[in-house]
Amino acid sequence: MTTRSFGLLAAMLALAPMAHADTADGDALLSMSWDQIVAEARGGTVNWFMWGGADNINRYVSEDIGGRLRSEYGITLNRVGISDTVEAVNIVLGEKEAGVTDKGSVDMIWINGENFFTMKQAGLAFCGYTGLLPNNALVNWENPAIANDFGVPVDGCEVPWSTAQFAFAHDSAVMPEPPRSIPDLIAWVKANPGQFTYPAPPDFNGSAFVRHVFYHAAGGAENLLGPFDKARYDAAAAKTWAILNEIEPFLWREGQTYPTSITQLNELYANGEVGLTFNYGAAEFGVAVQNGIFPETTRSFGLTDGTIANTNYTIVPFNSPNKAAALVLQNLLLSGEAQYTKARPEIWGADPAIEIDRTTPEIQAQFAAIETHPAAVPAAELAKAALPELQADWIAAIEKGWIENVGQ
Amino acid sequence: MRSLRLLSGAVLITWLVLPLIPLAIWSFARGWRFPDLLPRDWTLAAWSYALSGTSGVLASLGLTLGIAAAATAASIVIGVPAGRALGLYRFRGKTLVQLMILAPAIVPGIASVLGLHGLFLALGLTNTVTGVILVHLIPTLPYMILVMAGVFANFDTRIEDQARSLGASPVQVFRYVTLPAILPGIIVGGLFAFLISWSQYILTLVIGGGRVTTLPLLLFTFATSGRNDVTGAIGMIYILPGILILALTARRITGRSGAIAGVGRA
Amino acid sequence: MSDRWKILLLLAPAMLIIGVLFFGALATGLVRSFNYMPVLGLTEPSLEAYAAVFSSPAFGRSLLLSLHIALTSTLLSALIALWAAVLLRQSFPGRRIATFLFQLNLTVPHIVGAIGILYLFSQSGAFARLAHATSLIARPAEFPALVFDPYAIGIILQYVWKEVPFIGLILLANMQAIGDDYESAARSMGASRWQAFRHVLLPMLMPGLLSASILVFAFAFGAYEIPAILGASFPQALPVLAYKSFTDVDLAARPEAMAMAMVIAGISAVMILAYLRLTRRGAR
Amino acid sequence: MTEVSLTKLTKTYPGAPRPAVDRLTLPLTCGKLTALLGPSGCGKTTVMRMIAGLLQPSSGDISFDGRSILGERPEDRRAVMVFQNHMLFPFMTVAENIGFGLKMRHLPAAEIATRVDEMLERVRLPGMGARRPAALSGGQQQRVALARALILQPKVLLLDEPLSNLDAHLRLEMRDLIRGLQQDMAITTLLVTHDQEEAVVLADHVALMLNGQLRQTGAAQSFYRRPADAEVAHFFGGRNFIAGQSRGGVFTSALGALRLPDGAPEGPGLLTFRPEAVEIGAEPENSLTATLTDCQFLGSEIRLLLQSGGLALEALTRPRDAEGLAPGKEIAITLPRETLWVIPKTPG
Repeated sequence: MTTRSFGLLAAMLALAPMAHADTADGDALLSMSWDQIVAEARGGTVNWFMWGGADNINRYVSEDIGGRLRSEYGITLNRVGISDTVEAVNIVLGEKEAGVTDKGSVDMIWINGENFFTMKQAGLAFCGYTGLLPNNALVNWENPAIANDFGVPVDGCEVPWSTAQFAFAHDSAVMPEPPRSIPDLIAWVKANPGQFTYPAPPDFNGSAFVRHVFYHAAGGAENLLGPFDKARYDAAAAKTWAILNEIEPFLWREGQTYPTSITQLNELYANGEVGLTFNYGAAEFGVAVQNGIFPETTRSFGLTDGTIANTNYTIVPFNSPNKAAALVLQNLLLSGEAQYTKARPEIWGADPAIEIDRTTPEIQAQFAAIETHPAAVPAAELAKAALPELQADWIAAIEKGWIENVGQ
Repeated sequence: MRSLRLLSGAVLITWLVLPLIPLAIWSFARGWRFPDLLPRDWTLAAWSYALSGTSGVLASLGLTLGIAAAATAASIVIGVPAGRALGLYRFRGKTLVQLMILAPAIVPGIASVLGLHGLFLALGLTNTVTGVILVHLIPTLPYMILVMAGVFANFDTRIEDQARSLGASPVQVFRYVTLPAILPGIIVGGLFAFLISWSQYILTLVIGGGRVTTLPLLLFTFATSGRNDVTGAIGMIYILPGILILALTARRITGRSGAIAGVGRA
Repeated sequence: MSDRWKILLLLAPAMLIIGVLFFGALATGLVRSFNYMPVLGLTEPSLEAYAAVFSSPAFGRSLLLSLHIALTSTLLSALIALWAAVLLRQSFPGRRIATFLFQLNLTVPHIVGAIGILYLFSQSGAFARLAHATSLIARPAEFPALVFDPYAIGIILQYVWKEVPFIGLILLANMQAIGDDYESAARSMGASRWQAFRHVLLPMLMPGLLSASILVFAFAFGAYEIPAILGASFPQALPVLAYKSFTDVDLAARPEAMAMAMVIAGISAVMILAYLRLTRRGAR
Repeated sequence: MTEVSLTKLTKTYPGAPRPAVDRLTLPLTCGKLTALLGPSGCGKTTVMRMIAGLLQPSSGDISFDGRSILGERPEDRRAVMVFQNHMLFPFMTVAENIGFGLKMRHLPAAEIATRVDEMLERVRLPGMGARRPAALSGGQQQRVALARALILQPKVLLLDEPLSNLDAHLRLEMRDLIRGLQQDMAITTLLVTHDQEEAVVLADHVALMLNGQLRQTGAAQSFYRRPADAEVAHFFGGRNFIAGQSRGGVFTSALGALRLPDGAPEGPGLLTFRPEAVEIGAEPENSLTATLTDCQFLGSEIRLLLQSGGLALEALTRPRDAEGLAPGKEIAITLPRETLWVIPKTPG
């Protein structure tokens, strides 16, 4: 028995991935043509770290994208499912700290916001290559919502993948007329004790909800754009905490505890414990109805005073040993076909990050034919009132402030 | 008196299986909302996803089994000699050695793994299967050594001398005399080591860095993303090997060897 | 080969793994908890991280919560395990099933148990649905908050579920080793069934029970994934707080994470000493 | 003092083909020591456990002074058992062990202490109260176990092989101690043993049990002189069994006609006599010739294997009487009339 297990041990040790620093040299890549890059990438592997909790997204990435990557470029896609993007950022950070500059274990991360800010600040991203991707032409870098990730200039350090806008959902059979603005929502919460709650920041969606209240307290997002400003923050924050503490007794479980994740909030909504849920991206509601998780009568909406929109991206760490393959993957993700497939509600329902009118007529026709799920408010509808994201240091301050003033 | 015992037994049995029932039901449910006692729609979708290549569950099952088997094998190879030293000999500093060996069994993973991350990073062992196997040895070794020390404390070395005097080589002595005598202990200690590695979460998460996706990591991802159906299916797949191994070794655990009592006594 | 060399050789591999990996890790953590991380430009050792940790109210609450979780789970598990072991020693229909389930439970990973407890006890879980079906409640909110609750009831339920069989099996094995003659002797000398248990069997089981309890306490005190799944948003169990600080994108939080890890290690060290004391006394 | 009687006591363990104790009827006389003798596995300990209340009989009755005690719990019976491996509680001191039963009865601590000291004197362990059992020798441990039982002034004392774990010299000492204490305190006692010598020396009455059944009771000597059957005779060291016919005080067999003592059973049966009863040399009555086939020196005795009338016989004799004997020699032997007994052939 021992000898056999020993053999197994040896086999396991042999299985340990050996990193090849073949295309780790980013500067070398920058001087190559696209064809050369594709040739370099052939036969490689991309370790793509991304949140792995949605089977439809996993399926799209592994089967659809992974399949095309293999058949068209001979590249193996290794989707690494994680429960929080920060885990991937931390790996890169730890590697930099330990001096691992060309044998990194992360080749690509699905990212935005604070995590992008961290990577850019700490010099963890491979930058300046986006112009090399042929499909970069489909991206409208003139659009500030694309060129800035949560207010932080992208500067060629990441490639847009999808756009998303915050939306609320309600069960039309239970509540035909939901509150459609922050003041209405506050009044509704007070009139309906126990029917509302939001995930405790730093949960991504919970934090976004708090920002909507923050915008409202500040009298509009216009006052908050640009770099962090202590005075403006303090003024808006004081009002925000007052509002949130005022509604706290009327929240689910009287505000003594908050859901720790959007998942918990969704669960509460699904079981009728609360009347509203929300999400970055209305498509999720359609998927939840399809999976039987949400009631069929679920409908979604934006706020009249606007909801926050953002773009999410893919980023290549500075120490990725498979940069060429990662670039090929990014280019593939940007293609009209991939963006269309991703936008189909039965696949994922994620809104494209490219300009549809720059794609081929066939793709344009396909996009035009997409019918959104009845539970998901159409992106165009939401886009009528879109709010910008704040810069990362604002968000960090708001999250910290919430924990200190509301959460504890 | 007897009916009370019967009732207590029934309560105990129910309580022991109870948490696994909703997990099993969820794996066949398509949506299952309050206040339905049972799902309205039954489906195999979660299972077909869990068993598909995309989900990576089967690959992860293989990986988790491999890591647990390797950590168990290494624990045996390293733990048996150490158990022999502790069980058979008295020596200076023995108490200190025992203390050092006991420590990783009691100090939680979270306390050591954060420091370990820096260490493994420097050694290039983070995000590798090798690193994960190595880090699993920290909690598995103490159990293996404690069980083996107990076994060797009751082992009469004269039986080895007898075998040598009958013409057996040291290797033969080990193979034909020592090993059969200590095998029950190895099985119990190995079972402990396997189960500890098998259910390890935080050590794998930090050292594996998400790249070494064992079943508990996969399960955690789905459990925290609200896919109760997929979670249920993965959960069921996750507990199967343990049950199989138990079926093979159950008698050893509570049988006469009483090695499990050694964990309590150590 | 002299015995000294033999002992050294036998122990070397294990001591190498435990010494280098485990104690090396603790030492690394300790150094970093003193804000000494040259890569990040931190070259002046200081107690800042500890000061920050101990002055933070969140840490205090987390420490108390984790101690509460560990202590309550251990006490309940030990008591129920004792009851269950005594029950399983007697014969009744279903005893074999119960014993099998006891062992089966040992193989179920904690994380699976945590999810099971979540599906059972959440306000829209199986019990809440039963309560609804029997008209005890009309809405999930009327069901008592047993998971994600500030008292960590769900977490404790999970530990009790998992640790009762663990302690119970150790007790059963100990009982088998002790046999029934001591109790018989006590009974024949006029001790009632309860007295024989209380004055004879229990003292003999005590060393095993206590050392098993310490293992349980240490685990419940330091586990991450169970409070991560079943815990409330505030306060968080100490390991969750430590891991959150460790993965905070703000690298300055890392020394604090290390300091919390050291606090956990320190409390565990006390546990180890207690364990040794108890097992020593038992051996005599 | 309590008169204990066992009536048709039967115990069948679940799944066992036959009862471990089969319809045992036995009185234990007031204040006397009765030995229940038998090989290991014959059911003796089961009997003891049933009296102590640690086992429920399948049928039959146990009564103390004429009153059935089957409904009583073990702790109320005051039938105290001293276990073979003494079962001292290892985590208690000697004094705590001895005082255990009194503590269970909630006696005041001071009174317990006095009585424990007194008991320690009686078992000749004065001043040892503070020690742990593990610090005592085997004989001392056994005495503590005895003291632990006697302090309760039991209605019946149950001794389970009390001497079996002791060295030969300790055995004699303990035997005297037990006998002395038992007679002193006049406690009705049941001693279970497989050692016939122990039973014979200690007991007022001996009851022999084989395969769960009571075979013979009475004074110790009767087992040697008048065994009830061949198994009993064999258990007590009988080696010579000769088939034949008893009629009118004469036993006719291959050995010829031998005169029997008065009262010997009539009819077909087995003639039995103990090896040490055989005398070397001719006498007027019951003499015959035999060929010596082997001669074994056993120290204080000589074992002679003989052949007579085609039958193998065994004799034990003092070395002095065996002088000049050598294998192959033909000698005269005598089987004294009083040493012979006939075991009637049981029908079927």
